[in-house]
Amino acid sequence: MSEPTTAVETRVTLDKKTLRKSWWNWTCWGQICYNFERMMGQGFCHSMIPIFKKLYPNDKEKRAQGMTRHLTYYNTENTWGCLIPGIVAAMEEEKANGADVEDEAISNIKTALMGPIAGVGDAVTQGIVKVLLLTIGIDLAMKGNALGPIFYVLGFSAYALLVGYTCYMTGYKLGKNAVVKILSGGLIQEITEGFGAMGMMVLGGLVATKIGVSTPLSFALGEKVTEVQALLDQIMPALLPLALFFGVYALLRKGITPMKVMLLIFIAGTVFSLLGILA
Amino acid sequence: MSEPTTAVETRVTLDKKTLRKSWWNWTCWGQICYNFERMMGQGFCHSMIPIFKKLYPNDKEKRAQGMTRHLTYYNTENTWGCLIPGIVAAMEEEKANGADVEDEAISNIKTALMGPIAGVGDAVTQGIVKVLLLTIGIDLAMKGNALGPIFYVLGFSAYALLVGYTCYMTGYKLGKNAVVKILSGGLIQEITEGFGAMGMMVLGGLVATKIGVSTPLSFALGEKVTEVQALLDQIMPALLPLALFFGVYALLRKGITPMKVMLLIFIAGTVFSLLGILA
Amino acid sequence: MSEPTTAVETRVTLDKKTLRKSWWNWTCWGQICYNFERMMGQGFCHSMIPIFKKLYPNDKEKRAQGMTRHLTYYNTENTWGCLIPGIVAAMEEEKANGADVEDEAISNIKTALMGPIAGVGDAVTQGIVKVLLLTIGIDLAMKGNALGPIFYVLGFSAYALLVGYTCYMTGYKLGKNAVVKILSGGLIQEITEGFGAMGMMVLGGLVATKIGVSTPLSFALGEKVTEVQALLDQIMPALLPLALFFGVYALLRKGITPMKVMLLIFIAGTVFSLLGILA
Amino acid sequence: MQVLHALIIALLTWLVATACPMRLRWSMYFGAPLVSGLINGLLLGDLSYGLQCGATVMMAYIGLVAIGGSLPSDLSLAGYLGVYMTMAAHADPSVGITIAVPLGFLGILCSNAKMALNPIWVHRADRYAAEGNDRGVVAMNLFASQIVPFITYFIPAFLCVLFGAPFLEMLLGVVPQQVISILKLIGAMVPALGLAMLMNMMNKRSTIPFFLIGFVLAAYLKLDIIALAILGVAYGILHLLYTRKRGEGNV
Amino acid sequence: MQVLHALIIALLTWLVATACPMRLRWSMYFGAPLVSGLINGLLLGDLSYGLQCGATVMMAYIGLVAIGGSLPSDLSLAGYLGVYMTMAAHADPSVGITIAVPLGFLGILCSNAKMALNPIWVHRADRYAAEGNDRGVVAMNLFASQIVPFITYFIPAFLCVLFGAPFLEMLLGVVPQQVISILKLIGAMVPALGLAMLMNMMNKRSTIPFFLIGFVLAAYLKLDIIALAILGVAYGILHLLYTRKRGEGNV
Amino acid sequence: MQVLHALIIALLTWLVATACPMRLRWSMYFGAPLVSGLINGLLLGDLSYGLQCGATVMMAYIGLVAIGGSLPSDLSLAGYLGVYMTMAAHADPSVGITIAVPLGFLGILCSNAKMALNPIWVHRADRYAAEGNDRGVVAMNLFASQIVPFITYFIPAFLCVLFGAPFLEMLLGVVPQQVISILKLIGAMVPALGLAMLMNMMNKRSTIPFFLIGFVLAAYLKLDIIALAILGVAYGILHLLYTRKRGEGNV
Ligand SMILES: OC[C@H]1O[C@H](O)[C@@H](O)[C@@H](O)[C@@H]1O
Ligand SMILES: OC[C@H]1O[C@H](O)[C@@H](O)[C@@H](O)[C@@H]1O
Ligand SMILES: OC[C@H]1O[C@H](O)[C@@H](O)[C@@H](O)[C@@H]1O
Repeated sequence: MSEPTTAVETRVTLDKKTLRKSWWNWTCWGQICYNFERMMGQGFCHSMIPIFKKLYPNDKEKRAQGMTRHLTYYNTENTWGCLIPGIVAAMEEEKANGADVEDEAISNIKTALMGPIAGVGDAVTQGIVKVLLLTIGIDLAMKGNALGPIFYVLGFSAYALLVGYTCYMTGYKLGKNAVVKILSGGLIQEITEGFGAMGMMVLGGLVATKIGVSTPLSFALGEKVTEVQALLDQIMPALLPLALFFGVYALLRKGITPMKVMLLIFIAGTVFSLLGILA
Repeated sequence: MSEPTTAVETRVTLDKKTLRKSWWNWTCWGQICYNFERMMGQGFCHSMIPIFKKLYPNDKEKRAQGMTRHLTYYNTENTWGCLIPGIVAAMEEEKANGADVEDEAISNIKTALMGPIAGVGDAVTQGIVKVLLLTIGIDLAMKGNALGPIFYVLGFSAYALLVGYTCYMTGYKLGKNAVVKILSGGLIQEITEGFGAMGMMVLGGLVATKIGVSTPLSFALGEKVTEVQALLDQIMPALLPLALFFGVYALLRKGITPMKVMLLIFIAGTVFSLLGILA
Repeated sequence: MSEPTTAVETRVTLDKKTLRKSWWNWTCWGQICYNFERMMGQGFCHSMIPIFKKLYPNDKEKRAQGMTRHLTYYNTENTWGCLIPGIVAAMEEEKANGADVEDEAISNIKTALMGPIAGVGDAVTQGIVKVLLLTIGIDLAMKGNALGPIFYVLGFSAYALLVGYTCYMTGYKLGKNAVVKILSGGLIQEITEGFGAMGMMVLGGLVATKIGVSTPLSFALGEKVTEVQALLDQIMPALLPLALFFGVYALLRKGITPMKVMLLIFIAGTVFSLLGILA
Repeated sequence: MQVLHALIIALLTWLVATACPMRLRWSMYFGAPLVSGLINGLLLGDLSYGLQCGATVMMAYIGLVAIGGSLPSDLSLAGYLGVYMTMAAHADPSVGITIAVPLGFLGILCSNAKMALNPIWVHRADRYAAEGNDRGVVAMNLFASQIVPFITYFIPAFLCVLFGAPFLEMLLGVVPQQVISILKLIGAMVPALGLAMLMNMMNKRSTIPFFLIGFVLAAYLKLDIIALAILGVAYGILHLLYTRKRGEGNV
Repeated sequence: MQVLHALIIALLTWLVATACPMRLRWSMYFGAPLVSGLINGLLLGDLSYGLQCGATVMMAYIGLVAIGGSLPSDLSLAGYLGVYMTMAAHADPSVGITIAVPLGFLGILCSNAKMALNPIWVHRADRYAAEGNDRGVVAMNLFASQIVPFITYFIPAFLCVLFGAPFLEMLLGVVPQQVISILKLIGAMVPALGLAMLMNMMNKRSTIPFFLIGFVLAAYLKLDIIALAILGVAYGILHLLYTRKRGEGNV
Repeated sequence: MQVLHALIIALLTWLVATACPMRLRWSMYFGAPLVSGLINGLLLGDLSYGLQCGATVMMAYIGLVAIGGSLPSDLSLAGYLGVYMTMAAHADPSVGITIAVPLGFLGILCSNAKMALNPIWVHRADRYAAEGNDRGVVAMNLFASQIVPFITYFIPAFLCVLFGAPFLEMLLGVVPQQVISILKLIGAMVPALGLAMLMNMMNKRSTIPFFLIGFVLAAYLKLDIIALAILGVAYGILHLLYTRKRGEGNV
């Protein structure tokens, strides 16, 4: 700012082509190496590679730092989640041009947004759009119309590409304009609060409906047989799913890795199934 | 304020009689020249005429300005809406006595309040009071009791007169006491926020229940007949009414006049009915 | 603070034993002299006696003042309500040690907290815990298992003792740490707002379900018989209970004593029952 | 005698539809079939039959709401003329609805004609106001405004009653069934305009969420208006509390 | 033997109604019929029959709540005496309710007598407190308070068990059916007092909206207490968050 | 010919499960049975039968959600292989579900094997990144990641198609019914992990109340996801409005 002349000389801007490449990488290969340790972290890094190539064409060291910076834990919904690499691209651009963007700020944005956006995105993409398109597709196919599956695949792809592309580019613009605001915390705060509330609401609904655990236990004393599940339902519907959810959540909070939790679920599932306690 | 002696000399106050006349004009003739361009605007102006006669007995010019000021677009529920001419009467009085009440402030109050009060008022008057009184009236009439209709007409009139009169006078007092507050925006803000929330809630409910549009479409491929309406209901109940509502709302937002929208509805209704798409 | 040496010399601290005694008195004898005038006031005073004996071993006058201070109107749920004597114990300790704790502050805390805590506590203790334990107890007893009643009594007692003890001690700690905060009003404000919202919500639900008043009236004109209760239900479910509730509430607000209201209920119940208006 | 009856019914139809004092108008309008049952019962000398007819037709309209000036059906014609025609035909009360309903839909045309043409007088009133001529303004409001409605409400109602069923049949005969279906659909669509105008008038963006909440509660959980109004009061107060400026302190 | 039995039941009725430690009292009170089934089963030597009777009567009272000291029905009399009388008559467990319920309603009188007369001892306690006489205060609380309940609970229960069904019938015979209906209605009305006292104590105007929300959710959507409590926690936290002073920062 | 068919199905199963571009993958994955019905219909020359089978199996999975990487059932195996096996057996479309569902549960194993072993490549990528070797990073992401899935998805699918029903029966025979039940339970439990991870990621304490509200609305009042999403938007906006800093002014 104080030395605009030199700054102008060296300023690197991300062109449309680079942004498109980055988006494309994300949208194609973001989840290909999905794993319990970093989830989509490697995919996110992959999507940033074109950005770093453009920003630091001659600085291998900087590229290395950048890639390492983005190989961390990351997970979100894929479509609406395109917003995040878009914002990050803008921040990396600012950073490369000398703005005071700390690594932490970038990582904070990612961490703050990935949860709420996953909540909202999963609800919309899997809960609404997918179900609607499938309903129509199945209806057509049932009647012997080959357009059913085709309509579904094309429709869903179109949705994913359009929303994803728009979100990436919107994210980039948002990042460019609001980088100061974002850094000062105001905007992330607001977005995460608003999206967070919505995401949490849907999450509560998903817990109540998508964890299909129940107990086949019943006990008979004399002639009358009592189903334990019926007793539980009287207390509260979806009590077991809620309990399981909070159990797993507590484990995660304690720092147990998802990988280990998955193992525990395998063990618990096996034991409870064999004992006839859960089904 | 700085010259109290002269001010006191010329101060004109609205007496009970004038206020009653103004209320009466409103409550009788507020909607008699109802029209798409200004809705109840002319009626509102009519209700202000006694006020101006009192405030500017010898100043035709001021009366002319006043009437013109209130011939603008205006629409609200009639009963609870009496609050607004009451408040406005107080503001006109202040203005006539030299207070710094700009035309804009008066028009702002009207615009800010008419919507929320219509929402709340319609819900209470048409949605609750009317339905309750009618229920009883019908019940009596069904049993051959001539008191049925009489009870209904008297009951509803009593409600309208009592609530209306009280609201007008309350409005006037509110305006007198709070004219400063109102001008500073605090009170309008609060009323529109609070009433607005309630009105909007009821409005959402009315959209879901009072727009009776559905589709008679169905398609059969092979032997199975699918009702399109059933499909839509699965997606969301009252989907067509909601869509129609937002369509019309979008038109209004674009500045299309209600008159033209009505015309469009006539055309669309004709076309969709003939094509068998809607019913 | 400015003269720590002397302060330390004379500082009296409440030891665990005293606190336990106070809690025990409350939890055993808090409601034994229950009455319309002061409700649990005498019980509360009883629970404070060990505290005063400890704080003012040689000052009868102070003990007398203390006891009088706590013979006032008091009523709350017994279990969660242990929080309040806990907090008050801490405040009395501060007061005895010279802190500037006015009588009013102490009485404010009691008044502010007793309502919300009763609301929440009644919902949890009577609405949830009791019902759950009874469901299981009845189930067992129905099958001839003597453990049913035993399980229920032990379970409920364990709940009451554990929650009550914890609440008392938590209250004491809260009071010790936060005595300044409490005095400044922040904490009470927050607790009463939060608990108040929850308590009120449950209260609304209890009004809708636990006041079992309905009308057996019906009228027949010609052949058709109309049940008045059915008409009322169409207007709003639980309309009579709501009306009765607000009636009683209005009486209390007007300062009519609970005793007199109870008398009124006896009279009204008798009259309405004999006239066949309510049942 | 028949002329007198025709005059009474036609007057009522017209006055209640547009001309008489708003407050009275409202009760007479929203309860038109009920009131008509009483009046026609008295005029035709069979009160109990009249009340039956009126109450029966009324039931079809108990939930009708006129919001933002949008009428899903014209109750004045449906009520005053419809109930009369039913009784003149000595039809069963339940038949009343089949006569009243198409009349109500035709009435949408009458009402909209008025709404569309009245701006003529408003513009005149503009001129009078600018001149400070308050009598002119009042005259436009009270009298000029009645020209169109007199033609669209009074005249057909008068002729129908005078010439009876044949005339009505002719009238309805001119209008094919298809038109009635169209008008019925329009009647179902028209409340969208009133509601949208209302929404447009409530121009605070911050209250839009409550629209969504109200919609879900009514559409999914079938809460009625009373329940929504209670919740509306509750949420409204909270909204006020949460959005009011801090400085003013808490309640 | 019968005297012993009468003593045990009468003691239980009295102690649980008012005298024994609050905590124990609560479980023994809210579960009175259940507990009574066990005890009478043991005393009468037919445990399984006792449990049946107790559990059956208990079911009628599972939803009873005593709020703000307002009893819709006295569970102590209904439970301890009611279940005993049922078993003494060798009646079917399902008959137990018809015996227990009127006793519960009569119990409202006993409970209210206590509530009305106890202020006598409170005023004495005031005097003792002013004198710094803590023993006096304690004596009022523990012992004086039991005089009325002893008369209204212990004595009738004792006599009923001792002289059996005839005595109970006489007792209930004195009380015509009409009185039971009246007491039943009073029992239904009384919770309004407790709830209103609670509302009166929650003197923050800002939380009234939640009352309305809770009412609608329970009355229209039939949500039970557990659901309301969960929603209450949720709304309570939000309310706290939205009304807390800005300065303290967000959570 | 059979080899070609086996190749196509095995490739699809593998690619859709893990390898092909995410966007395409998603539609092909969540709609696997439907798509499989079309493809196998074409390959086996009975399009209408294929569509029937695909649509029927699809219905069982219409509500499946994969959240936080947690699969309640593997749709790729269930869809591509399951529908093929059904058609190869000329079974009724409704039988398809009984074939597809156990395959879907077995698929949980394949998916979790990948998730568990892929960290190997991530650690290599760490090293390459530190060296600034972006080709290495890309290679790990695109190719190394496919080793495990190729073994767990491609090979069994290929063999099943090639050797047909006997092989599948052998395969499923090796796996006793009990294992299928276990996997079914695991499939029902696993979404808890995904949802908990999501909750863990949304680490704002201030939004937890909305979780409770959503839970009650879905569990007690049976609101579906669309309704919750609408309410979520409404509450989300209000939450934003109520918690935003005062200074910025109201909307
Ligand atoms: O909606 C407000 C208001 O609009 C118009 O004036 C009429 O339809 C009234 O019935 C209604 O109350
Ligand atoms: O309502 C608070 C409280 O009031 C009284 O003390 C009793 O009825 C208790 O059962 C109740 O918990
Ligand atoms: O929950 C966010 C996200 O998690 C994983 O990436 C997958 O399960 C996706 O389907 C999901 O959208």
